[in-house]
Amino acid sequence: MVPLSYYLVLSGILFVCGVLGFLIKRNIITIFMSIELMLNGVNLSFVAFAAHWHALSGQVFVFFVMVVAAAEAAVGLAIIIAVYRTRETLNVDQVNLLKL
Amino acid sequence: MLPMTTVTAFSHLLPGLLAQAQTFQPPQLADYMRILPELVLSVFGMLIMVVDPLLDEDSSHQSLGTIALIGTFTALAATFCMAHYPGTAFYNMVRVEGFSVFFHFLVIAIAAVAILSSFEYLKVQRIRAGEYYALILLGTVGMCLMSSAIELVLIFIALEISSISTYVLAGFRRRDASSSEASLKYFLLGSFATAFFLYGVALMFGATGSTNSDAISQVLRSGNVPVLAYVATALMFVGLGFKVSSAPFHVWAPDVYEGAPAPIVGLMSTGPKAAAFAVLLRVMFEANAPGRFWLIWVSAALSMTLGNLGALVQDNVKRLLAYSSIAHAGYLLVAFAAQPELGTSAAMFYTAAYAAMNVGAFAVVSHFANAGEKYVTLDDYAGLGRRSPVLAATFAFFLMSLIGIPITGGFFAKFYVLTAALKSDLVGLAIILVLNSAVGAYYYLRIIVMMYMREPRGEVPVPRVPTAAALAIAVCVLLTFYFGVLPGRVLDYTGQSARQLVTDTAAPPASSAP
Amino acid sequence: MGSVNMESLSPIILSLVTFIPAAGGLLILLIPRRDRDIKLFAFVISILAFVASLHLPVHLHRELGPFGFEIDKVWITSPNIHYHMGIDGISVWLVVLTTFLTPLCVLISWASIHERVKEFFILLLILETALIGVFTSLDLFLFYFFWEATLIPMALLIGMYGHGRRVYAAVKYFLFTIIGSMFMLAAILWLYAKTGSFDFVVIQHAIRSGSVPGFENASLWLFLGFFIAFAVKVPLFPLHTWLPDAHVEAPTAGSVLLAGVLLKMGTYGLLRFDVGLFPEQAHRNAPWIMVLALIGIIYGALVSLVQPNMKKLIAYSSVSHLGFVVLGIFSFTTAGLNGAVFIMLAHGVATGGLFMLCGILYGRRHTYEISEFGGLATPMPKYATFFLVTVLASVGLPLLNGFIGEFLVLSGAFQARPIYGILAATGVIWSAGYLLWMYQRVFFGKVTHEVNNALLDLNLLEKAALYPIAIAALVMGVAPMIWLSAIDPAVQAALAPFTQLASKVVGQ
Amino acid sequence: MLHLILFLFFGAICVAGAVNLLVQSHPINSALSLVVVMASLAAEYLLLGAEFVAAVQVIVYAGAIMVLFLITIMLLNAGKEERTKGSRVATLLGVPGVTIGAVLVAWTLLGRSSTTRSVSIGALWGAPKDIARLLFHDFLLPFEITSVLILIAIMGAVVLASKPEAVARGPRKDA
Amino acid sequence: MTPHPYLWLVPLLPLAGAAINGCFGRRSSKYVISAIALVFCGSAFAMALGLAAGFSSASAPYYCDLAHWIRSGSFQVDFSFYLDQLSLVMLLVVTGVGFLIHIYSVGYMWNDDGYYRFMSYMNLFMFFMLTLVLAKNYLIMFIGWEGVGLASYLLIGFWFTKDSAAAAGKKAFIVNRIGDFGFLIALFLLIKHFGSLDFTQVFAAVRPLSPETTGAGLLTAIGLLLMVGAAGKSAQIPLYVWLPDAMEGPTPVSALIHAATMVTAGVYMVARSSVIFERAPMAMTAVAIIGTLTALFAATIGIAQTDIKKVLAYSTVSQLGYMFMACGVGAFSAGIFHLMTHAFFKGLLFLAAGSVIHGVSGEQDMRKMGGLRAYMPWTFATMGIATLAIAGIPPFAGFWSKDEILWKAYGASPVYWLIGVVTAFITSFYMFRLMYMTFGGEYRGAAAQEAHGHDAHGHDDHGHGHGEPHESPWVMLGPLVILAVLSGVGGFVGYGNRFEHFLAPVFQSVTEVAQETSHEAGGGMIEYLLMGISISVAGLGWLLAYFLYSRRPQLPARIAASLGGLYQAVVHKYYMDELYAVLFIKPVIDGSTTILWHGIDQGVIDATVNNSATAAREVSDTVRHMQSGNLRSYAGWVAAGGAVVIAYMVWMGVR
Repeated sequence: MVPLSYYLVLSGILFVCGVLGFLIKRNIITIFMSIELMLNGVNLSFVAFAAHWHALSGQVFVFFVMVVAAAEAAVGLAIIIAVYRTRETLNVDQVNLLKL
Repeated sequence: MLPMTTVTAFSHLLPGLLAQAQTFQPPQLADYMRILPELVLSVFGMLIMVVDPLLDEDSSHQSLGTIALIGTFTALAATFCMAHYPGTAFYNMVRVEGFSVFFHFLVIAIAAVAILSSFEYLKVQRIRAGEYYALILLGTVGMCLMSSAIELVLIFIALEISSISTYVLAGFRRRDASSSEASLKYFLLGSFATAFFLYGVALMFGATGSTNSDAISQVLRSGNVPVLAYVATALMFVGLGFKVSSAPFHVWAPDVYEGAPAPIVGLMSTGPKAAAFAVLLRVMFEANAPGRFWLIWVSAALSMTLGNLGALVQDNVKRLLAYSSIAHAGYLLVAFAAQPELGTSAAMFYTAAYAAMNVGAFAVVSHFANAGEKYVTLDDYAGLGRRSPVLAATFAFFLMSLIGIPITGGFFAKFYVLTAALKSDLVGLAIILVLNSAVGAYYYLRIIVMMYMREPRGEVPVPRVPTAAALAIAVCVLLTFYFGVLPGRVLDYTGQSARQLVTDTAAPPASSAP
Repeated sequence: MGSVNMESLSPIILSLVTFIPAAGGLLILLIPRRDRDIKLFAFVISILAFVASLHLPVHLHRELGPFGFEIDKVWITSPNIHYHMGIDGISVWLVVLTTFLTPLCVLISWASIHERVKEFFILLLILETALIGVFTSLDLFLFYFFWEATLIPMALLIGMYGHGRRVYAAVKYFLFTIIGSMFMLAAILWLYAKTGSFDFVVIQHAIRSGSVPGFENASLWLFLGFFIAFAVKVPLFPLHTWLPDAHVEAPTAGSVLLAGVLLKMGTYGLLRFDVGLFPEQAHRNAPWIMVLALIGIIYGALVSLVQPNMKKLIAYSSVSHLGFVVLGIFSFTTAGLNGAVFIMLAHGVATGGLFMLCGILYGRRHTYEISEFGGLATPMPKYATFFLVTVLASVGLPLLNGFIGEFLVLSGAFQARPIYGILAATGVIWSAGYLLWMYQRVFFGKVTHEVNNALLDLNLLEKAALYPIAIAALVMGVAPMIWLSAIDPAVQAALAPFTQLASKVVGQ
Repeated sequence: MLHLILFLFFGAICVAGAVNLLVQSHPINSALSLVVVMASLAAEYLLLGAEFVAAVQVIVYAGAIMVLFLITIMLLNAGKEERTKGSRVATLLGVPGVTIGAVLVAWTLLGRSSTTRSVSIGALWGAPKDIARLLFHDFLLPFEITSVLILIAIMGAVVLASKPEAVARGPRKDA
Repeated sequence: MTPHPYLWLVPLLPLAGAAINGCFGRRSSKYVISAIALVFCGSAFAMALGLAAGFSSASAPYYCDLAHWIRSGSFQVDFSFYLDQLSLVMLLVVTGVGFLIHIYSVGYMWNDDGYYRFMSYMNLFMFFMLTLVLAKNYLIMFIGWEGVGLASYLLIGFWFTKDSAAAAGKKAFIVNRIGDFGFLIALFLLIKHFGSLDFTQVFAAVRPLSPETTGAGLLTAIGLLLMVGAAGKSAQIPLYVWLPDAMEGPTPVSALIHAATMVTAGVYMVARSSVIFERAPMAMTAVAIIGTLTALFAATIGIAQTDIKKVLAYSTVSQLGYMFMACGVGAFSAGIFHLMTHAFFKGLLFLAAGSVIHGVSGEQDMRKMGGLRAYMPWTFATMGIATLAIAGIPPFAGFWSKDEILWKAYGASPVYWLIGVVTAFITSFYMFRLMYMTFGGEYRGAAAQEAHGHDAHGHDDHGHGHGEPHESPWVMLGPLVILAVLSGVGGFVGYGNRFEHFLAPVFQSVTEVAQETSHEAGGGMIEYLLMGISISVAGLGWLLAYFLYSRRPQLPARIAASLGGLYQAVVHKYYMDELYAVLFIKPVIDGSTTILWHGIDQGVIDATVNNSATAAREVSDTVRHMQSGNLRSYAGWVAAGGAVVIAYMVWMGVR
């Protein structure tokens, strides 16, 4: 028997890893992956809470999150391509035309 | 694309599924009436995409824009229809009430004006019109849903719809590196924030076992609020705070506003923001989120201060207005710290007034920006009062409204917020607001000073104002003026809906579809 | 027949007077850009407003009720905002002063405004409406509305038609005032939040009957909130530094209205709202406010003494003069208040006149530096005469308008606090010093700069603008009863709470 | 016990994958680590009894989305990450902030919440049928609205990824 | 109290003249201008004579209420006029002497470009002076008070292209204002304590009060303050400095305003307020001391002056000191008596001096005159009479009044008398010095004339030729003669205390006091002894002057050289102007510039404003740098903000 909170902590760890990835990674694609990681962490929470409340809606949410993630991925990667076209770099530290 | 969407949209009519779902009551006409504006907008959005390939590049701007405009007007009409069907729909997913009708109306009107002000802009900037208008319309669907959704998941999806469409729209000036950079920043940070929001939703679900705002509010009102709910509120606040660009989650706004196409900035600084505020109102007031007071207090104070201070030294008008919008988000948040009923009413009015003046201001900016948005610095506005008196006068009018000078909507907006704050004994916040508006006056004044008190620079062209843009600006002027002189009716309406919103949730949740 | 017409006019006359100029301003929008037509039209409109405004003092019932010509209509329901206007013996003259000065401003701007003429006169007329509105509003919200509405046209007049550092001056003016008025707004809103009304009379009654919750604790802050807004406008030391800059840079008409009327908004506000709503706080805070006023009187005079720039000199003299007004108001004596109101009017006429005269000179030489002139009485004797009359009025020579107010204020202040009265009375010496010295340097002696020999004396238009000033200065000095008979009852009414206050103190 | 071991096993893989994502400097490696995370998460879902979710996780996430990522990486020919020092805020403010936040949340989740309930292995209850019932009835509207979302995403991707006629190159900060 | 319906006409007639000439004079002929000025001024004089003829002490005082002027609450001031014995005397003096000087001016100013202006100003002055004299309350008096100041300002600065004239006008106005300041405060005290400024009401309220013999009370304060006002107008220490400078104005102005009428207003005011002063012994003493000192002080300066008008100016100051002394010792009627005679002889002196100046083409320096007796005998004769009068040689007018004062002063304190006598000696000396330097010896001006040129004295030579000195026209000599007659016989008015008795109703109780003191002093014997002494000192002064300036004209220079610094000090008027400049004017100007304007206004207030603006911009710049443009930084902000929010919320939840 595993306490539900373990799952939650795991999801939290994933989420935090995602956040950290966003903060420390320089490659835009990797950063984007970090976001996916965060979403995955959230998904785990949903599923765990679904189990906790025994409410299936929690699982349904996960599908929606996946759809959103997919949509985001499509748009996001397109944006990354667009940026790469204009800037020819994937290093986020060099994408700083707009500032101050 | 069209067939697929149609299939999904009407999937419940498929016989196989019907057989399985026969124990369930299918959605009825009233349910559809309650999402009529969304339906209309989606249909017109798809219509544009269908028509787009049939038209050649040159003539498409005008006709597609007209279709989009008709779409928004139809949606406005639909909103009127919708208003006659108060209540929840689709199994407690959305609720039509004064509050949501108000925001529907507002968001659609914003979209309409944004479309109007885009007519010429698209041509000048050589932007493809089909996707542009379609994205605006479909994005509006998301914004509309945000205001009426009472289910966190639906809110999340609606939020994503509006966000993704604006991410894309922000990058539409594709010849310009700054535009795609804006798009990227907006997208990455937006997704980042969305993840926070989503995590908050998950925790709220965990804390209350439901994602319906009514249900949540009931649980939270029953006392003994779990700590998890607090954390959930915090996370949701981070996500929503990002969307409304309140400090310290405002960092994206200046960059994105600077890079994005001007009409889109007008749209996204008001439309999604208004919708996000609607969500925030729902989450904070209707769902009765715990421990929100100081959170909002500090965030409001920070937003006002950082926004105004940041704007002081800006030389790019778009960027300046971006900072200003941060500050205005702060003013708006002051209302959130007030008593629910007063605060909601004041916040609703504020969003409307702010939308009118800010969209108008950006309409002027986008008209004046010229190809490649070359002329957006303060110096380019020198002597505008002499070269283009009418345009300058309207811009000055919007700026005065943003300052909060009487007879403009901005004044009453600020005024109601202050009243609400003072009635709730938020003297400290009121004073911060007052001081900030004084500081804020300075940088708006800089633009006015530039326009009227400096000699014009020769090389900056002043294009003739096309009809569509003129119309857009005129509408904004009239509305700003209307809000500034006769705010009574609007305010009655917002007051009523606010009361409804607050008392409704205090009572047991309304029963689902009639 | 005529009287019947007059009676039927009474309910709308205030709105009429207030909005004639603005309506005229909007009509100017429609006039094609022919400068002469625009100027003529603006002049006709402003004269019309003046004539209409004369109805007010003539028909004001001096005994009946606190306010005359009241009009009270609901404007916005849900914050309870009324279109509530009315005047008493104090405000009626300020309205007339405004309408009196505006046509003169039009005349004086006739020759000096060449560019953006249309905008200029539109702004001027809108400014007039806003100014009148300030004095006629009885709804705090309406008052605030007009108060703020004066801000923009004035700032634009300075910024668009001013001289060298006009932008700095306009921005400084704008920021000083708006920062001040924000505090007032907060105070107004607090009152609204607690009483549910913006109506001056209602709030005043609520406060006096003690039915405002939390008023005891808040009254000081409310008083200060109003006070800051008004003190900036007056301007009271040390918030006065916007004034010299604004004046020096402003176009003549702007200066005239700025000194003539805009500053009075501050003192009027102090009298009507700060003192009217918070008599107890006013009484409690009077000592330091009077000290500030005193500093203003002496300080303004001393700084004025050493100004090398005519307009700046007059601007600082305004600081000094307005100090008298504040001193009079916070003396809470009949004489003090009467005098304060009278100085407001007299200063409007005299200083307005001085600014017009400066503007005329500027139009010929494009400088205000005193050292650029000298011996002007030789080439322009008429001009010198008008200048002298105005200077003497400003100095406070008996039988000219400056004296009456100064005398009353000083005697009032002396009755209240002798030492203040004595110190303030030194202002009498200083004002003679700086103005006469300036007059000597500008007009007397031999012509020191060759160009000045060729200066033209006054033309017909300028004389038309200056005669009313001179005549008004004389009439006000000789027959102040015309004004005082209306002011006095209003002042007595305003002082009523203070006599109660005094008796309460004695009772304790 | 088995449950715990399995949980810990997959959890460890999951965390290891996440950490590896952070550590790896080549995006391909990161992407592959993400696949590992997702796959192990699918296993965790199964442990929680959500069979359909687990399946979809593998198909959609690990299958579809990650492929998209990989394609992009290939397309753009992304190289190794340069360790540029563009932001002090992120490291000095962000990382400690996140750490504190994480600790607080974890502490809340572990200690204070009412989520002490546990799940048992093998109790699969998220059957496709039940989920479908929910999805096409209670969540009908979100489901339908998702189509709009997808439409937007498709459109956006098409617009943004298509090649504009002329691209104005922004100045590059450094090579 | 008898109402008199036409009293107001007296002051208003000259005002009408002033207005007519002021408005239309520019385009009128000089004859019309003269006619208007003289008719309106003369009719005022005629009315005054009529009033005097109809005056009966029984029905006096007369009054005339014209209109309300100011009303504020219960406090009220009306335009109302008042005629009693005192004002009748003043009225006659002012209109009479004024009218004569008007006539004289016609001749003197005829060739000036601003003739109409001059006549208008003169009429204006008459209006204000008559208002001052006929006022029924202090505030109307104050109108006249300030008004004569204005007229004086305008007339001193009449030749405004001359910088010194313009400066002198301003100086006169401002110094007078300092005095007015005291006057005003006195009025405020009156208002505060008596609620009125009306003479009758105030005096009625004051009369029952007992004299404040111990310490300073209300009446003392009022008295002292009134004295400050009077000192300003009547050029007493320390406010006398403006009067000598005022000689920059045309000579008729000096005669009318700065000798005969305006400067005596202070004395009139003190006399008018006798009811108050009488109950404020300390104030009386102060008046006496100031008057005595001024008399002596100014006289000593007069010794060394070489400008003919300056000598007369200091002499005026000195004589005013006498009048003050008289008032100070309670001899108000003596003061008024001297005021009257002084108006005659000092007016005459100035007019004669004007005639001299006129005759020698604008020269005012006595060292360049001499021997004029031959050229202008009428002038010499009349001026001689005036000199005898001022020196106190019997039976000329000055003797009577001066002797009266000295006698009364002796009654109060022998010290006053002693100083008075010394002053009389000095007066006699410098006046005869003036006579000898001007009319005696040889004409010294011819040589200087060529070198000196035309323009040094601007307008004052009004276009006459450069030739020999010559006698003035009859339009100027006429007034001289009339005044000479008055100076000769005017003193007999006071013979046998008739003058005193006439004024007695005004100074009722005071005369009693005075009589008491005269009894204490010991009666007739001493009176004649004192009279003898004063006559003899006057004679001594004459002799000394004769010796020094007629017999041994080289001697004064040697004496002056031997006195060295002292002489220089006297020549430079004891450096009083310089002292005032260093003590007051410079500190005020410099202080205002450096401390107030540059220091506080720009250095503190504006700097605070500007600095806070700069500071705001700097803060703004800092805030701007939050916006580094780096995505990861932004995420850092969001994450950190999020962490804070979470931390707070957890704390809220746990709490």
